[in-house]
Order: sequence, then C-alpha cells, then structure tokens
Amino acid sequence: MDSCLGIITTGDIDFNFGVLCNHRPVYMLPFGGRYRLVDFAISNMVNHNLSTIALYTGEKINSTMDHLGNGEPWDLNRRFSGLFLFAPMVEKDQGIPLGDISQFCSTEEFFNRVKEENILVRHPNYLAKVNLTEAYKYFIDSEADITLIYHKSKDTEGKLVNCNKMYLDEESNLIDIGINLGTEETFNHFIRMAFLKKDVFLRLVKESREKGDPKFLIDAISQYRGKLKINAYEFKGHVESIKDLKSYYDANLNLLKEDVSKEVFYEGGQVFTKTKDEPSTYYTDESNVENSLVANGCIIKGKVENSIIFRGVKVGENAIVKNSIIMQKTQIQDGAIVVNSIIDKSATISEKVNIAGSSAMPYIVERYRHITND
Amino acid sequence: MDSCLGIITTGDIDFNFGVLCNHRPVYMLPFGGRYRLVDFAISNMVNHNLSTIALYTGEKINSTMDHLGNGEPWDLNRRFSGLFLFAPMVEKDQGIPLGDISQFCSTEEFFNRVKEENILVRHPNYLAKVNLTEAYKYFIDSEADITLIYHKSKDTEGKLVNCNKMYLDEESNLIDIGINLGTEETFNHFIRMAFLKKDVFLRLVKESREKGDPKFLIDAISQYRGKLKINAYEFKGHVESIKDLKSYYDANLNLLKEDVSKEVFYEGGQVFTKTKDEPSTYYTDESNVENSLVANGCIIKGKVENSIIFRGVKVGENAIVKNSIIMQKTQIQDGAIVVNSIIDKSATISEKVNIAGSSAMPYIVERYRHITND
Amino acid sequence: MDDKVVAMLLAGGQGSRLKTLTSKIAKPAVPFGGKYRIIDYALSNATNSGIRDIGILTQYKPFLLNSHIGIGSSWDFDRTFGGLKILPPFTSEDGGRWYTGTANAIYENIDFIDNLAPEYVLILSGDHIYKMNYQHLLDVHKENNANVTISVLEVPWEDTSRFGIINVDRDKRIIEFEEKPENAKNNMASMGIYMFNWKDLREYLIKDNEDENSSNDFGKNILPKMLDDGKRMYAWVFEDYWKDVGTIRSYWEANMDLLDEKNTLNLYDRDWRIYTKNKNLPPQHIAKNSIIKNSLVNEACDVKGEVKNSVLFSNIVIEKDAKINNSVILSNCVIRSGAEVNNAVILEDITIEVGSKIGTKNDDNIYLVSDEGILIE
Amino acid sequence: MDDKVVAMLLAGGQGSRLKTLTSKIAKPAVPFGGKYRIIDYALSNATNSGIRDIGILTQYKPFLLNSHIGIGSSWDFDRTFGGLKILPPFTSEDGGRWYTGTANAIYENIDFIDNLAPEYVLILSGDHIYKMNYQHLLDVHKENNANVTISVLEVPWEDTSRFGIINVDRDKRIIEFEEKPENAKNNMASMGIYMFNWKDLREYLIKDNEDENSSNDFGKNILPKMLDDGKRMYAWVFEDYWKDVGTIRSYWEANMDLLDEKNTLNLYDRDWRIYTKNKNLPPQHIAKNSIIKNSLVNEACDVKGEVKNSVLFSNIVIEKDAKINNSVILSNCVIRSGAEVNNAVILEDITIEVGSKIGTKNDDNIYLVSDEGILIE
Repeated sequence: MDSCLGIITTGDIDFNFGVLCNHRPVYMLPFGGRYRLVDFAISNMVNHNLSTIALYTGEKINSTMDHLGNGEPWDLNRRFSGLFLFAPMVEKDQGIPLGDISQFCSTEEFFNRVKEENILVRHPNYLAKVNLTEAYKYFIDSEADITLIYHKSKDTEGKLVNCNKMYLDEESNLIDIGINLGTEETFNHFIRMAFLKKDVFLRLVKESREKGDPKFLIDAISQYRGKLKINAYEFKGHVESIKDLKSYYDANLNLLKEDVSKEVFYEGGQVFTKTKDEPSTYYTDESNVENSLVANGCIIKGKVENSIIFRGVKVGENAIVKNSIIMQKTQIQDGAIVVNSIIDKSATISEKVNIAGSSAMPYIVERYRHITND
Repeated sequence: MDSCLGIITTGDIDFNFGVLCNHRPVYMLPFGGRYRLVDFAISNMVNHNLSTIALYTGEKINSTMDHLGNGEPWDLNRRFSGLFLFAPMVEKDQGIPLGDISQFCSTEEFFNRVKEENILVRHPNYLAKVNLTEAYKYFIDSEADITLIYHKSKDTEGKLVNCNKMYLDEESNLIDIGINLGTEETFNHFIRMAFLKKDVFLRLVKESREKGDPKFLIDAISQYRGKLKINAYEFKGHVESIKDLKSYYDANLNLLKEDVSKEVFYEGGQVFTKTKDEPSTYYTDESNVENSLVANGCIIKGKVENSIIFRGVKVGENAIVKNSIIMQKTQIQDGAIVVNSIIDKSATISEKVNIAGSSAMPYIVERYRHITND
Repeated sequence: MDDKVVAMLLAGGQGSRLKTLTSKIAKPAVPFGGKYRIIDYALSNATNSGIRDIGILTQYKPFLLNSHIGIGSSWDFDRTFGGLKILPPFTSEDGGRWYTGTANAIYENIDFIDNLAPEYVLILSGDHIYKMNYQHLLDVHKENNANVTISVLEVPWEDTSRFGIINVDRDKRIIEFEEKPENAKNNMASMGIYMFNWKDLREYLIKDNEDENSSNDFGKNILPKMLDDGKRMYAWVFEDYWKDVGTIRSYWEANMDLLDEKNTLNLYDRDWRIYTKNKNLPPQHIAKNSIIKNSLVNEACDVKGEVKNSVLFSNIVIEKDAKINNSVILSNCVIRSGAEVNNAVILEDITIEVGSKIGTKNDDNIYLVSDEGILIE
Repeated sequence: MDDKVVAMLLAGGQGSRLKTLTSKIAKPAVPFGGKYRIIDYALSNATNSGIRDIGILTQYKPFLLNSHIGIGSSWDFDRTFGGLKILPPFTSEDGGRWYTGTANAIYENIDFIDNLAPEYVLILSGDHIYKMNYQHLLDVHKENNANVTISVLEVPWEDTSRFGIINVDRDKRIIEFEEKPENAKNNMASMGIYMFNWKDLREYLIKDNEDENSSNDFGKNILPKMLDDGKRMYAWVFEDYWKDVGTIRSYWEANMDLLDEKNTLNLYDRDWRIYTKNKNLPPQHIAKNSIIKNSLVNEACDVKGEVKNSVLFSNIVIEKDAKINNSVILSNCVIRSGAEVNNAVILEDITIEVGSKIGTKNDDNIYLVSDEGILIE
C-alpha cells in the first residue's frame, strides 16, 4: 500500500454529544478504556502500512495536538512522511466554511507534494477494522475510480436510520446512494470509507468547490455516479456508527462481548494510543469485579459490573459502578453508586452519592466536576 | 532556571507585512538565511535551560505545526515537559477575542499543572539574545514580582516611534511605562520580555479578564505599577524590533555586519531550526559573491551582493542579486536582475526580468509567484 | 540538577543465582512488578532526579536489554544533545578488551564521560529495586565537600557477611571498608551507588588500570585506595524500600511486597513514576463470576478464574475454575481450566495444563516454572 | 519494499591505508563531500530504497560512529518498531567473542535478524560512496528466483587484481569467483553488496561457523561454498558512480569529483538525497573582495580570501589574502592571512599559520595535513 495516502476527515456533529464535546471534537472522545476514537482509524491504517496520514482536525485543536502530537505512538513521527494535522482554514469575515471540500482545497499543495497516487478517505466516528490491504487490492484490481466500503447491516431497532444506504448492481458497481429510512431490515450501509484515485479526488474537490456545491466529499461522490467507475467492497466485521450519545455509550459497552473485543483489540493488528506509564491495576481483598474492561493504573476496592474503566480510576470501598463508562482519573469515592452513567475524566463522585441514568439515555457528568450530595 | 516556564505570546500585527503574512503569522517569517523569527526566541530560552515552553500560536496554524512540530530541533520533544502549542480559543459567535489575556485564561489548567514557579514572557518579533540566566538571577535576587527587560536604545531616525518607553528610578524600579514619541534620542526601550512570578501572572490575568480590560498582559503590567514590585534589567546587546516590512528588511540586512552576525548566530548559544538536509552550496567558475550570507543547497552562477540567500536558491548565469532577501528554493534565472527586493519562497524570477524596489521600501514578490517579462 | 552529573549504569550482570530467569537475559532485564524490568527502577530514578546524560554499560546477553531500552524514549532520554548511550565493549588498534570489572568498564569509557564534561559522575547498578532521588545524594556530597559519597543502608545483622560494610565516624565520614566481613562492626551496607567528583574518579581509574594486581573493581580496589589516600569519603543513609533480588525467593518476595498497601515502593505515586517500555496493549478483561483479591493485574489479561495475592504480568489468560495463589506470573502465560498454582514464579509463554497443580497453599517452597520444568527453592 | 528486507551494514573497518584520517575513527566515519561521512551514502541509500530495518555492525573505535548515527533519526530510522540498531560484539555464558570476519559478524546476530523475520537480508558495507536503489537489486533477485544476487561493477582491467572478480554466463548467472586474480577473465568486480534469501543465508552461516578452517568471510567462504553447492547466484551490474576511497589520493579524487557538474553523484537530486547528522549551523558568510570559484562551501564558513576548485567543510575561516586551490578542508580549520594551500587534505581543527605554504599549483602530490604534521602521497 506504498502508493496510498490516508485522509481522516471529520464531520460537524460535535453538538450531538452534549458536554462530552464541549472541549473536544468527536474523534477525540475516549473509547474502550484507554483510547480515543481516532486511534482506531489511525491504527487500522498504520497496520496496513499506510505511511502518510493527514487528519483534518476539528476546531478545538488543542486536545488533538496534545494527543496526536508528532504521531509517535503510531510510528508516524517520520521525517519525510508520517502524520499531518490540518486545522480548519478560516475565510476572511466568514469563519470556517461548511464541509470538507473547502478544507481539501485549501491544502491542495499537500496533495500535489505527496508521491502517493491513491487516497483512502475515512470518517473516524465509524469504527470498522477493515482489512485495508485486501480492500485496496480490490480497488486496484477492479480499476475503479472510486471504491466505497460498505457493510450489510441489519437494523431492526431503527438505530441506523439516517445512515447512508447504497444500491449496487450484481458486479458491485454503484447504482445509487441515499439515506436509510429503515424500509428494509438489512441494507448496504456505506461506512464512510472510500478509496479514490488521487486525480479523481482532486477533480471532484476542485469542481465541487468551483460550483460552490456540494460541500462534502461524500455528496460529491454521489453526484458523480455514472460519470466515474464507482464500485463497492463489502466489509464483514463489526461496525459501530458513533453519531450521538446513545450510540457512543452502546459502542463502548459492546466491547464487553468477547467476540467484539477480540476483533476490535486483537485481530488484524494492535490499536495504538498515547501511553501514560500507569502501573498495573490493583484489586483489594474487598473488590468485586465482573464483566468489565479495566485499564491500568486503577485501584479497585468496590464493586464494578458491566462497565468500562479508564486509566487511573479509583473505585472506593463499598462503591458500586454498573453499566457505566468511567473515564481517566475519575474517583468514585467510598459508598458512591453509579449506574448507567458516563463520567468524563478527572471528575469526583463523592462518598455515598447516587447517580443513575437509564439504559436508553445514560447520565452524563462533565470533566473535572465534583458531584456531592449537597 | 529549572523553575522558570517560557511563554511566547504573539501580537496581532500580521497586516503590517503585506503578502508575506498572507499565509503565516509574523513569528513564522523567514529570517537570516535559514531560520524563522520564532527560532531565535525558542533557541535563546533553550540555551538557558528552560525546559517547558508554550507558544500561543497565530490563527494560521498550519505552518506553525509544520515548522515546530514536536519541538525536536530544540530538543523539546520531551515526554514530561517540552514544547506546548496553544491555538487561539474561539468564543462562541464572537470569533477570537482580542489580546493575549483571554488566551492565557483559557489555558489556566496548563499553568496549574506545570511545576515551574516563575514565568518568562516574550514576544517573538523582538530579537534580543538576552543572557537569561543572568537576568533570571537578577529577578530572583531582587525579589521582584515582575522584572521587565529593556534596552537603552538610541534612535535618531524615528524608527522606534510607538515602541514602549520606560521610566525607572535609580534602583531600576518601574516608575512609568508609555509610548516613545521620539522626544529623546536615547530612551529605555522595553523589549517586551519580562519575568513574572507565576502567582502574580495568574492574578494579573484573572483580574484583567474579570474586569474585561486590559486585553493585553503588557497593559495589565503597566496598570499594576505601584501595587507590585516591578523592576527592570538592562540588556546591552543588539535589538531588532520587527514591526513592519521595512524593519524586517533592515533587520535581515543588519546580519551582514560582522559584529551583529557574531552576536546573533554564535555568541551565547546556537540558533536551532528545522533542518532540511541540503548539500553544501556550489559556486561556479563564473560566480561573483560579495558581502552576503548564503545558506546551504544553493547553486550560485551569477553575481550576489549585500544579500541574504536562503536554502536551495538558484542564481543563474549573469543574474544579479543586490541588497535583497531571496527565500527558500526561489530561482533567479539567467540574466535576471533583482535589487532591493524580498522574494518569498519557491518563486521564480524568469530570464532577463528586472525587478527593483527602493531601499526605503523593498519590492515584494509573493511565494510561488512566477515573474516574467510578459 | 544544577551541576552536571553523568550517570553510569552497570547493567552487565549475569545474575546466575536467578537460574532460568536469567538464562536468556541479563539480570537488569528480568521482569518485575507486573510490567517493569529491574533496570526500570534505576533508569526512572535517574530521569526523576533530573539527570540528563546516562551511559549504560552492557556486556552479558544484551539483546533484550537493548531492545527494552531502545533509544531511551520511555525515560525521556532520547535527546538530541546527550541523553542515553548504550556502551558495550569495543576494539581499538590494540585489539578488543572485555570489561574486566566494574571500575574497568568505566575506565574504558573515559572518553565518553570526558566528552560530556561533567562535574560529577554517579555510578549506579541496574540490579536493584528502590526509589531514590539522586539529587539528595548530590546535595550531601556537596555539603560535605566530599571526593566520593556512598549510599548505604541498614541491613539485618545476620546478612552483613553478604555485603560490603561501611564504618563511619559521627559525621558519617567513612573510616573503614569491610568486604563481606564475618563479624561486622556495623550493619551499614554499601548499595553500590557512588557519587564521585569526576576529576578524582578519573585519576583513580587511570591509576587502577596501571595496577596489574587490581581486579578493577570499585568495592575491592578504587574505594579502599581512595580511603588509604585520605580522600574525603562520606556515607549517606538511605531509609526507604530497597531490594537486591539475588535469588528466586527474594525475587518472589519483592513481588509480593507490592501487594502490601503500606509498602513504601508506592507504584501509584504520580510524582515519582516508574517508566518502562510500553507495549500498548488493550485493557484487562475481568469476566463474569471471576474472583480477584489483593492482586496486581496488567493489561490484556483475561481473567475468568480465581486470582488471589498474586502479580499478573500482561496478556495472561486465567481460564474458568483455574486458581492462582501467592504467585507471580510473567507475560503471555495461559493457566488452563481447573489448574491450581501456589507460591510459584511462572516464566513467560508457559501454559499450565488442564487440572495440573503446582505447590500447595501452605507449603514453604517457591516453585520456578520455566520451559525446562519446575525448580523448587 | 513489499517483501521484508533487513539490511546489515558492516561498519567495523579500520581503513588503515587512510592513515591519520582514520587514526581516531573507523573508515565509515570519515568525513566526505563537504558535510557527510562515508557511511551516510549506504544509510541514505537504504532509507531512500524503502528499507525500514537496518543493523549496523560495529567493532573498531565506534564512539564517533555511534554518536554520528545516534538513534538514526537523520535517516528516519528512529522507529518505534524495528528501525536502526547498532550491533557491537557481546558476551554470553561461553564468554565474549569479537567478530572474526564479515560472515561471523552476521552469524553472531542471527537472533536479531530472526526477530525481524525478514524474507531477504541485504549485506552492505559502510565504506563506499555511491547512490543505489536496492529495490532494483531485489527486483532482479526475485525475477531470477535467485538464492543470492551480487551487485557488481566494471573496473579498469589494470585494477582487477585488487578486487573479487565475478565470472557470469549470458544470463548473468555466476559461474566462478576469482579473489584478486593476477590474470582476470573478466573485469566485473563484486561491490560487497549481497541480497540473500534469509533462509539460505542462515543455513550457510551456521554451517560456516561449524567449519574450523573457515575465515568466516563472505567473499572467501560463504559465497564460494554456495557456488559449489549449485545455488542460484546472479550478478547485477551497477553502472553509476562508485568509489572505494581506500587511499588518501582516491579520497581526495572522490571529493574533487563532486566539483564536476556532470558527475552522476548529483548531490542536488531532491529525489535521492544524502542525509547526515545535521549540525544546525548558521549560513556561510562571503565577505567583500573574496573570490570563490568552482567550489563547494558548507555552513558557518567565513570566506574572506580566495577559494578555487576546493571542498570546504563547515565552520572554516579563510582569512584575507589566503589562497586555497584543489584542496579538501575539513571542519573547524583556520587558514590565516597570506597562507597558500594546494592539493591538500586538511583534517579537522587545524590552523594553517600566516604566510605558510603547502604544495604548489602544478605538483602531483597530495598533502595530508593533520596535527601530526604533513604526509605526502
């Protein structure tokens, strides 16, 4: 895959995540005990030997710079390729223009400079450990201009309403692409990941920019069906589409299923992230932990069940944590009870405080908050 | 200086530099053949063992990230300290607020986290190779809350009008600080560099933010005279205040004076910058170079006089470059004549084209431009 | 640190009393405490003490140690100027020379130290587990205007015959060395941590090298010689946790010590972290109906059985109905269903088969399990 | 590269014919071309060819080489996984062993290569100046389904007795080796660059190590043995610039070659850069009334005199009225006013005093100037 460039483009959906995204873009959401969402996209690409990766950052760029820095955890701290971060370009008097097309345009020089002739574009809020080597081979062998990656998703509960739905002919060429409204249980779910020839990409981007419309690459692709050879590659693994609080919560708890965590964490390459030098986790004599993922650096004295515990969390004596996501360095003090909740980092739930959300909508505690009974 | 944090804060004066600052903040202006302005501030601090340095970036952040990246050229790619970049925090519906006070406020967490108890604040558009170890010792020994660094500047030509002028008592305590209008030839020129106790810094910043005014730290300091122990340390070396095109041009050409280049480049520590792996510069049999600074990777076939030549520049046969600044990878083709000009990077001056500015106002060519006779 | 200190870390030890634990690696590379290697303690102490330049003297089976240390980035030693250098033996016109003793290893690298031009040289060993701020040692060294300052600690009287014992006057100035004395006058033992003025050390290294009868050792040659010459030599008493894991039993004990919440070797102290090469593994998974009590568990473990009073390294599978007690299990082991493991140290990549049993809950033995079988100590 | 290649770079050579140039450093560390060291060519070729893993075999006076290479970041080899490793000799239970020959150096590091699990191993030498895309060598190797492919080049017939000569059939399959033959059948010489299948090489290294009569050398032992066994061995002809700077004269010549604009070792080729440890020095200053013609000048030079047909390294002062002709001047030299230097190689940190004169414009000698005086060749 020497000749493929990786692009991570980011949607404008921060507002779907309430206080969790007050200070971070969606792709920086903590996930799976010690990661950020974006780690999965980057690691997947690195594991398939992409050596140049560009991330179009959100507006709240400081957390991104701190986490990704020079790309060292992904071995992307290279002199001649590696990780490139592009902050949104502000237009005079207009703020940041809508959509990713204008951002691609403003960094045209970068695309001209890199040697790679093909591009993989993906959205970091879709979690899918695609065998990119195989998918790329399909893209190259089929001599397509664009190969879209999709998943045959079954959705009985309407969780995937408003996702992209694709219609394909027998040879997997794209007929049409639209919005899933749930008329069929199983549909071809476009997971916002695509290979494009670089010249095709640049043509789409420039023509769309000149016309002023569409604003998003994905819409541009859909407008060019018929004019270009666009086909599709089926991904058969586990997909998460993280588009709001509920899907974020569910995607985390899905990791407690053994087959899901095997695929996400172990098969087809490691997931890399910034390391923190935490010691092992210590379980006291009184601890009682079941069906949970626990990161390092925790001290667990109480009861933890069906939960995701991030690095450096403390769960006090007789405290109970159930069906919850507890982020980095948060303290659940003695006797506190936390059920169906998401507690952002460095928060404190004081002694004997009870908090509980419903499984349909978790209770959220903002970072650095100190929740007391008063 | 283990206990001193370095802060580089940036002014809002991009518009004084015309096309040179269309795509970069002032502190990213190329300087001295292979550097950027900000390199001098960072290197000076590193040479005096400051190990945590924060740069408040301009809005056009991409060139900053590319150049400073992880801080490697300054050995600031550290795990537990090193270089921190803070992009301007955008306020909802209001854009970026005026002044550096609000930016310091938005990163209060950083100041709380670092161990250092004192702060050196400086502006990168003031070039001054201060012996910071000595100045810091003065600040500590005099038990001041704030020590301002100044230079006894002589200005007969009015070049320093509108710079900050200070009045001091015999013990170098601050009496007043204002604007130089040129009423005296020699005055105490505050070079926008100061040591502050961290708690004093945080108090100034927070109180000013609450009152809504002043917007800039320097104005806040001036308002607190009398209330705090504020004294001054005299810097006796070479100062450049780069505030517009003309002062930028002059500051570059001043490097052709042997005593200036000795001080700026050699004495009191090296200047570090991102390296480029250019080979040595090659001079042909026909070349004719006098009184110029030439960086590596150039091929000089023509005549170069009183000029600053950046890395990878080509000067063609019979071409003439005089009193000019030629930036990275620009080509001056055969027979072209360039006098009193600043040519930004990767431009091309075609064969036999003549361009010339005046010494009072150099002629500017934007980056990537191709200047022909047609 | 204000004055320049270069640390020289002796990491060539074979550690043969650790048996199969050191059959493929040097003692400093032995895994410890759930995720570390022994050398991490000395390296992290150096970083946390503000030391910027460190030379690692290697000789015996250095592969794993080299790849563990890498470019030193885990300890923030990957500097453009100075930083960490691994210093193996080398050849010159006169042919190659292996390091013949602790002092000789430093002697052969005089050029390395001269290049860094330090005021002080700190000699460390990569064999011990402790947390120490070397800045304190330097402060005392400077206060005393000493030529050398040795870090010492109180050992049980019955152990004095295993150590280099140091006798001092009331100002802690050293008046006598006793190398493994049968009847010690004192129970203050040298920890093998020396702060030298480089000028002094340099001179004595050169003299020592010229002496054909010398065994080129700090404890046996350099230090006694300096004492004979009336140099100012001081002791500094260290009072925190320190362990030389010289045997399998002491190795097992030191790991078990970590389970004691009152142990001063507090791994959770954020102001004095122990750094190590990070493997970037996923979180541990604790299954339904599993039991974990008083144990340290590292990343990528999958616990479905019972774990009590034990230290689990990374990527270990404890199957359903397996029972682990009072044991140290190194990375990548699998304990199959129904197996029972007591008082054991299990080396990397071992599978304990279904239903097998090692030790009993109350016996006094330590079992070292490697692919060469089980050693009982 | 698609298939995994590990490069092993032999950098232990003493290079004694280079006299004072190598009195303190190994030959691969000798400065060359205004800002490089000889080993930069092989290292940069490896990086530019897409090789990710490289082992550097050192033995002789490795200090400067070690600090030059550092963590390999100049060549982008400072990787978290794999990357560059310096491989000095080491000890095991059986005691220490120095590398006894080129093949033995690789044999002793079989574990290192096995860990990386490559398909191919590329043997390189750090002694030569050339630009080569090793991918081409691999392509030919794979096309021929070869066990080993050797890079060869045409040498003048009169020089054949100094080289290992390789005789091939019309398909470039090797049929005979002649080690420094008096009457060569051919003028194709081995460049000491071998692409092996690791499986094959591994087998032969082990066999060779068991053979007590072997001198453990690729050219003398491993390759002839493989030929005897009927292995598929091919030659690949390299047709660009290549120089083994074995003597002071050839060293001087190779530097002078760079001043020829038609030289194919184009330093300005941005697609095949030569990387080196960067010193971060200021630009060069060319003063009023100075003269520079047909010369390469590096950073931080201050030229006030006359420089013609010369290569100036960094931080050199040429005072007013000093004259430099046809010379190579290494870093940090000062040529005082009125001095004249012709056909010289001046080592680092030398000052040529006021009015002194080395060589004459038309003589045929090369003058090697070091702090031990002037050697004439």
